Amino acid sequence: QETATPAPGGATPPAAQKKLSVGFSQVGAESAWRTAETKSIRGEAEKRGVDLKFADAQGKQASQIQALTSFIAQKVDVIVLAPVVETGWEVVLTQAKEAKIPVILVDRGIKVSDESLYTTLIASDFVEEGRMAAEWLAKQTNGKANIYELQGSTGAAPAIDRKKGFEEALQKFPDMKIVKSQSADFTRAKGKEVMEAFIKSDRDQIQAVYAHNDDMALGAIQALDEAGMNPGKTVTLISIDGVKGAFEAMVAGKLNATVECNPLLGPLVFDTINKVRAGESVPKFIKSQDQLFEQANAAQVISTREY
Amino acid sequence: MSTEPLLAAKGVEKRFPGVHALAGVNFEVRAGEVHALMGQNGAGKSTLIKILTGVYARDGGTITFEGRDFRPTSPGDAQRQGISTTYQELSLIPTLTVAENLCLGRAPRRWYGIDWRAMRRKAEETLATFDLRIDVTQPLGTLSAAVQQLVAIARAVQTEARVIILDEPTSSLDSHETELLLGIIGRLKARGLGIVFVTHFLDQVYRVSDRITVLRNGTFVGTYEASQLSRLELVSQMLGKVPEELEPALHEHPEHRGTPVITAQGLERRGFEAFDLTIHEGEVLGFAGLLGSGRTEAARLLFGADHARSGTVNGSVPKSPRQAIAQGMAFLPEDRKAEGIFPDLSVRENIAIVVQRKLGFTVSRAQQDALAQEFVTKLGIKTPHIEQPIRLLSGGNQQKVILARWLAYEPRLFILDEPTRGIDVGAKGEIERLIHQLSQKGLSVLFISAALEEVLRLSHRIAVFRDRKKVRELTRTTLPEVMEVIAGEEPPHAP
Amino acid sequence: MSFLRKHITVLAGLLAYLVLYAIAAARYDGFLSLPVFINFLSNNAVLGIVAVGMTFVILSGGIDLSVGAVMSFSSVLIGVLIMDHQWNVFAAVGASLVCGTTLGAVMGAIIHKTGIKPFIVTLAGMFFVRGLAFIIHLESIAIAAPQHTSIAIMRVGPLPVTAVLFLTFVAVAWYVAVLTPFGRNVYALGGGEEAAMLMGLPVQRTRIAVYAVSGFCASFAGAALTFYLSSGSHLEGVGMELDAIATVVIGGTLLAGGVGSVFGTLVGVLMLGLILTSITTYEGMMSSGLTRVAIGALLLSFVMLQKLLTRRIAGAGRAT
Amino acid sequence: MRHRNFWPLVALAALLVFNLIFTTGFARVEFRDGRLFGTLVDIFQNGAPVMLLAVGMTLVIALGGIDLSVGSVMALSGAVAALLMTEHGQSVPMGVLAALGVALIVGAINGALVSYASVQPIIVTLVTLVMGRGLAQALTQDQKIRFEIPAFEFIGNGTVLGLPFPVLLVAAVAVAVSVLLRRTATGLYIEAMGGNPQAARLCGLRVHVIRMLAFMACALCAGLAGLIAAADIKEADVANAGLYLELDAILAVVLGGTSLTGGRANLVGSLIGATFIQTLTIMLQMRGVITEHTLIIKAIVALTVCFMQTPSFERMVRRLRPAEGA
Ligand SMILES: Nc1ncnc2c1ncn2[C@@H]1O[C@H](COP(=O)(O)OP(=O)(O)OP(=O)(O)O)[C@@H](O)[C@H]1O
Ligand SMILES: Nc1ncnc2c1ncn2[C@@H]1O[C@H](COP(=O)(O)OP(=O)(O)OP(=O)(O)O)[C@@H](O)[C@H]1O
Ligand SMILES: [Mg+2]
Ligand SMILES: [Mg+2]
Repeated sequence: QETATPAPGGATPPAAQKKLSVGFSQVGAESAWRTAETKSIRGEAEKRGVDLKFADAQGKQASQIQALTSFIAQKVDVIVLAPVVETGWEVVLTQAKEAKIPVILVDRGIKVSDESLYTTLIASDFVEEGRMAAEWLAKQTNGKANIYELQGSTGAAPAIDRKKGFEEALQKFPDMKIVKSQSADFTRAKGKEVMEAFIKSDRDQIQAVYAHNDDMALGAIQALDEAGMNPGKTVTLISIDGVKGAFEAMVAGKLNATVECNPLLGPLVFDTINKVRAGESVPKFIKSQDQLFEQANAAQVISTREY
Repeated sequence: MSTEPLLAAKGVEKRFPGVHALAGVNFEVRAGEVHALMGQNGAGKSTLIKILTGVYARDGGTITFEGRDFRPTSPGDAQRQGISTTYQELSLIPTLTVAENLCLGRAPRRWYGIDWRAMRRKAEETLATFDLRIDVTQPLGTLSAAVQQLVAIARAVQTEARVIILDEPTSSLDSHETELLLGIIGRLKARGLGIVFVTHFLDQVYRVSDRITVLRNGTFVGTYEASQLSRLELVSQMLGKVPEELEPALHEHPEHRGTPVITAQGLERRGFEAFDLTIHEGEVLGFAGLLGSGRTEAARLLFGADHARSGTVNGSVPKSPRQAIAQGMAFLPEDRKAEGIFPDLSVRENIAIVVQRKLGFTVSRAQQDALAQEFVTKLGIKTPHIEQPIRLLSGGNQQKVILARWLAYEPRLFILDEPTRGIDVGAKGEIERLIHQLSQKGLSVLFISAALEEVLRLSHRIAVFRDRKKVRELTRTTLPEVMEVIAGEEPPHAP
Repeated sequence: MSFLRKHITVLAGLLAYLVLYAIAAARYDGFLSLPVFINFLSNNAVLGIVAVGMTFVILSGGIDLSVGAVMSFSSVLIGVLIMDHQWNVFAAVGASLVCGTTLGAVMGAIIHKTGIKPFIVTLAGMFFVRGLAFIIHLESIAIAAPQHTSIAIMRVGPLPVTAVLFLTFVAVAWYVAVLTPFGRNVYALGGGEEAAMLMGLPVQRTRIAVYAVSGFCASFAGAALTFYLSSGSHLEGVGMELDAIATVVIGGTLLAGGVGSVFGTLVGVLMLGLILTSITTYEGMMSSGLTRVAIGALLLSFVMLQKLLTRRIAGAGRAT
Repeated sequence: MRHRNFWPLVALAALLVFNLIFTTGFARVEFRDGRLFGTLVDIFQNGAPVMLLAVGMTLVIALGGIDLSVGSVMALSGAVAALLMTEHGQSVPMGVLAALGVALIVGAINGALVSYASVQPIIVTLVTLVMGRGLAQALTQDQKIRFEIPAFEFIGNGTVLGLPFPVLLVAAVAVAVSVLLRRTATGLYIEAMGGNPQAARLCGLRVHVIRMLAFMACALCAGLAGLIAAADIKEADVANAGLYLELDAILAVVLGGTSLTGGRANLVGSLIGATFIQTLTIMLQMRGVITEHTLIIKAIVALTVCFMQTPSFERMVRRLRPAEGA
């Protein structure tokens, strides 16, 4: 059996002499955002002397289900799950429920018929993020803009929800329209490539760019720069996530705003675990603090950015 | 024998890019007749057969089978209608067992599916008629070319067909198996089947055939009663000219010994007894033996193609063909398709591949072109141009290309495993002459052939193999003597 | 030829599997238990069913890259039919099987009729089917229908329904491969296409059937997926074609075709499952990168061990 | 006989003509800030990594092998270069050389396992596909590495005489490989081995060495592609660099007419294939086609182009021609 680093004397969980054991099933390490999340949860576990069993699913749901099954077999106290997709969790979560192991979802919700299968969800609201982005953009452009959208991976929940929220909010602004919308797979390279294609076909009409994550926006900025188009000035860019690179771009005046989607969930997760184990009731959806940053306040926050 | 044709083709046309393979060919076979189809390499024999059996679609002409118009859509279709064929290039599945190759498509069945035990029994029985007693559950690909050929023949003759077509069935068989096959052909003929027989061995043609059709360059020359066509006439019809006289026994001085070129000592591998061998400059050494006696195996050991358990060649352990080639050896394998040709490469590249080592790292097209052109002319290789992929050449011409590949390299010892396999009379004579010339110039040749007369005619010395063991070396010998040694019917001797 | 010699790669694979399983059992608590093993069967059932179909394709000398997409498509289709159109579960599964089989057959027909290489046809098929799946439903879809759930939680003895399906597929496929003329024709086709044609075997029919079988298996795997996950998922199929090919090939089937067996595929599937599970969940490595390195290293050591054992046993076999 | 690149070229030309007429902005090429600028340039610039992969892949496929690990090698080489230049303060040439060195090592491992251990290429390179990216992730601790090193960025973004540097790099590599294929013995040997490995051994070719060479050349191309990809976005993105590009590369090679069974290399065809794929991608992006449809269009177009190279298409054309005349 694997054991984590020995517990430092510090904060002990209220419930037991025995070390708290937590199983954490992570999706993988496909983005900086996710690595930051993993780091935050691992760091917090170490700090609090929790025995954290970590399973990297390499992006496969089957692996996550196996990980959960083995956590249940190993009788962990709590399961933390960052689900790779929203569906398909009924069976394994029922097992967890039967074994009386509370399940805490992080960063994305799931669709199950029985809400009691998980204890709580700690995450940002993707739809809300999209909405915030749209409203800010409308304000910034006085409700009138040709928008080019860089979508995340086709079929991925954040991509779908961020698009949905954004479009919903745009309803109120008849002069704001999405001219083109293409998937750029959440990556910088693709973001640049797709932006280049947009520039070549619609160069002078591009007034605003909305990217589902910062990486794609950074790629787009590069494309705009190379085309001599002045990102941040003639073209307004807004993206989501709030990674360090985005703040640097804002300080440089190239990115206009980013909606933070905070991956540093560690403290919140373990606080919640403690509450659950102490028998306190917790809300079904704990929204992590999402905040919109603009160029104006970017410089102050940039030093505090960890990822 | 009836005179009504069973299968008749009239004015058949076939064009390939750059080649008019068949131009108005007529051919027919009657019930109870053996009809030989003759012609030089590339004359169009195999192409005609492939058209008769639905492999290729014809570009013109008519074919009737039992009086009705006949347009087979695939070999399977032709088979179902009663025409059973062995093709020139072995058409069996090397990865499947012998038994399955015999029974594929008509395996014995029971309620639960294929009856493997019955299949095995059936296969053993079928092969027994060819005096072949082998483990039928081994993959076919592990067996020698000759055995594979027998299996293919057995497959063709065991079906309920009315016409049986055999395209060069005897090319790698030795006399015993050939005898058996000719016997079987006789029995089939007596049962009233029509048999089409392609071979380059004139003896066999005259032994069994009733009529002979000759093709030349894709054109129809004529159909003759075998009894009314002399050998000389036949050959001149095929070549389109009166052939030069074949030299008789080439070697008047069998004791001829130059300095040793290759000396092998104690070469051995699992199940193959250690043997010594010395080949001298300018000498032709023949290997004789029955099917499976180990001639090919011995040659491969010498060449480093198979791993020897112990023993040396010219003082060093043979490690790889590369090393052997560096020592001046060349090797023409018996299985052309599996080990000889590079199917997609052009004739030029197939010829240049070995000698390129000598020509240097950078390729000069002009040099390769000249080389290829030279050998195409010298060996009479029939190809539209030297850039033709070799797989599109006829079997015999492929063989000549491989010969050219090694001749270009100018080796000191040329190991020829069945070099005349599938080669027409004219070319066979040329190859024999070539071997003779080479040996005169000081090149040594190791010559393996299923045709004993050929071995005898060419060799200064003959090594006889039996049961994967070298049993004797003979000089100044005669056919009966060699046959006795091969059969193992003479008392043991001191080497 | 002895049984040993004939089935040497599969036996060596099995042996190597046992060795690695033993090592894992010694290393992790509770690894050596029936429930854990059954978990292996059910967790890898979807991949396994796909791989069974892939075995036929590879045996015939072809390749099918569309399986992952077809599997996803079929699971999403079942989800849509059940959830959005209130179909009966069996009708939905039936419809997806018809679609999958047809897609496979069409690809087979294109391969045979046009002579385009299977790699390309099925790669195009993969793109096509994936696009189709997104069109019928953009997101993965949760399936919550009582009838469907009751099947999903069904067990036969200790075995969950997916594991039963997998084992059934292996058994049936073994029967088809070894005891039916179709199965033997597949081997012949892989051993030499031209020869098979010249021998008069039904090459066209066999080839189209092989891809239809693969499509059938893939869509059936999609159905199994819906029972396993209670959802139709776009994600699970991504990259599955490579996993399926890998399991078939490490099971001893030659990529060139003609040689191999369905049991080898079973061993291959179990092996891949063992490697992934032990590394990603039991070992609990802290770095995603090292996890991958370990997976690769284990896979390689399995293949090498299998080679070594094959050589050993083959040597021993010849001596006796 | 038509030239073997005839139909791939026709397909590419048709696609280009379609775009020049119907896709707005496609035809525009300007000269700005000392560089050419326009979609036609983008096709080559963005397509450079896939073109490089296709060039290397052509060698391996002609040899009768396949290399699935190229995408991972890209990630690895980008990561190594970025790490050395940022965290270890090495110079740009050092970073580049080390990255290419690592790529060569992966290629050598591939070749050695295929050749000396006779494991099937697809398995070997699948293992290196998994391990290569894993190693890159482990080296970078799952982080993206950003950098601002103009000298290095030149590899992805620089221009020489107005032409993008990656394009020149591809051209140089392609010329080198085509000389290797057509003007040296090694090229002949590679094709021979793909056609009939047994015969190649009997002809005294150093089969192991040649296999190693081909796999190493392929990995080297992948390493270069990885450098371009990283330099282009000023970031080594281990998780995404080169992801699934092996399939694009193989597709390009096959679209170009090289048979997957080996035996013949068609380098120009592979380049045409890669250009075709990139043109199609950019066209779909410019026209704002949604992903679902993109997938389906790609499928149909790829099939059509391959169909154009088959004998059955040739027969169809021949049958149609008299009809046209009438
Ligand atoms: N598929 C093909 N494509 C192009 N040319 C071909 C093809 N098949 C045969 N040919 C050519 O047609 C001619 C006749 O070949 P065929 O194989 O029928 O000769 P053959 O009489 O059987 O000769 P051999 O005695 O050498 O077997 C040859 O010139 C050959 O190169
Ligand atoms: N690698 C091998 N391992 C075991 N037995 C072998 C091997 N290679 C050949 N044999 C067997 O050795 C015997 C000798 O085969 P070989 O091919 O050398 O015979 P041959 O004299 O050339 O006859 P032919 O070519 O006419 O069949 C055959 O029975 C063959 O099955
Ligand atoms: Mg012939
Ligand atoms: Mg022999």
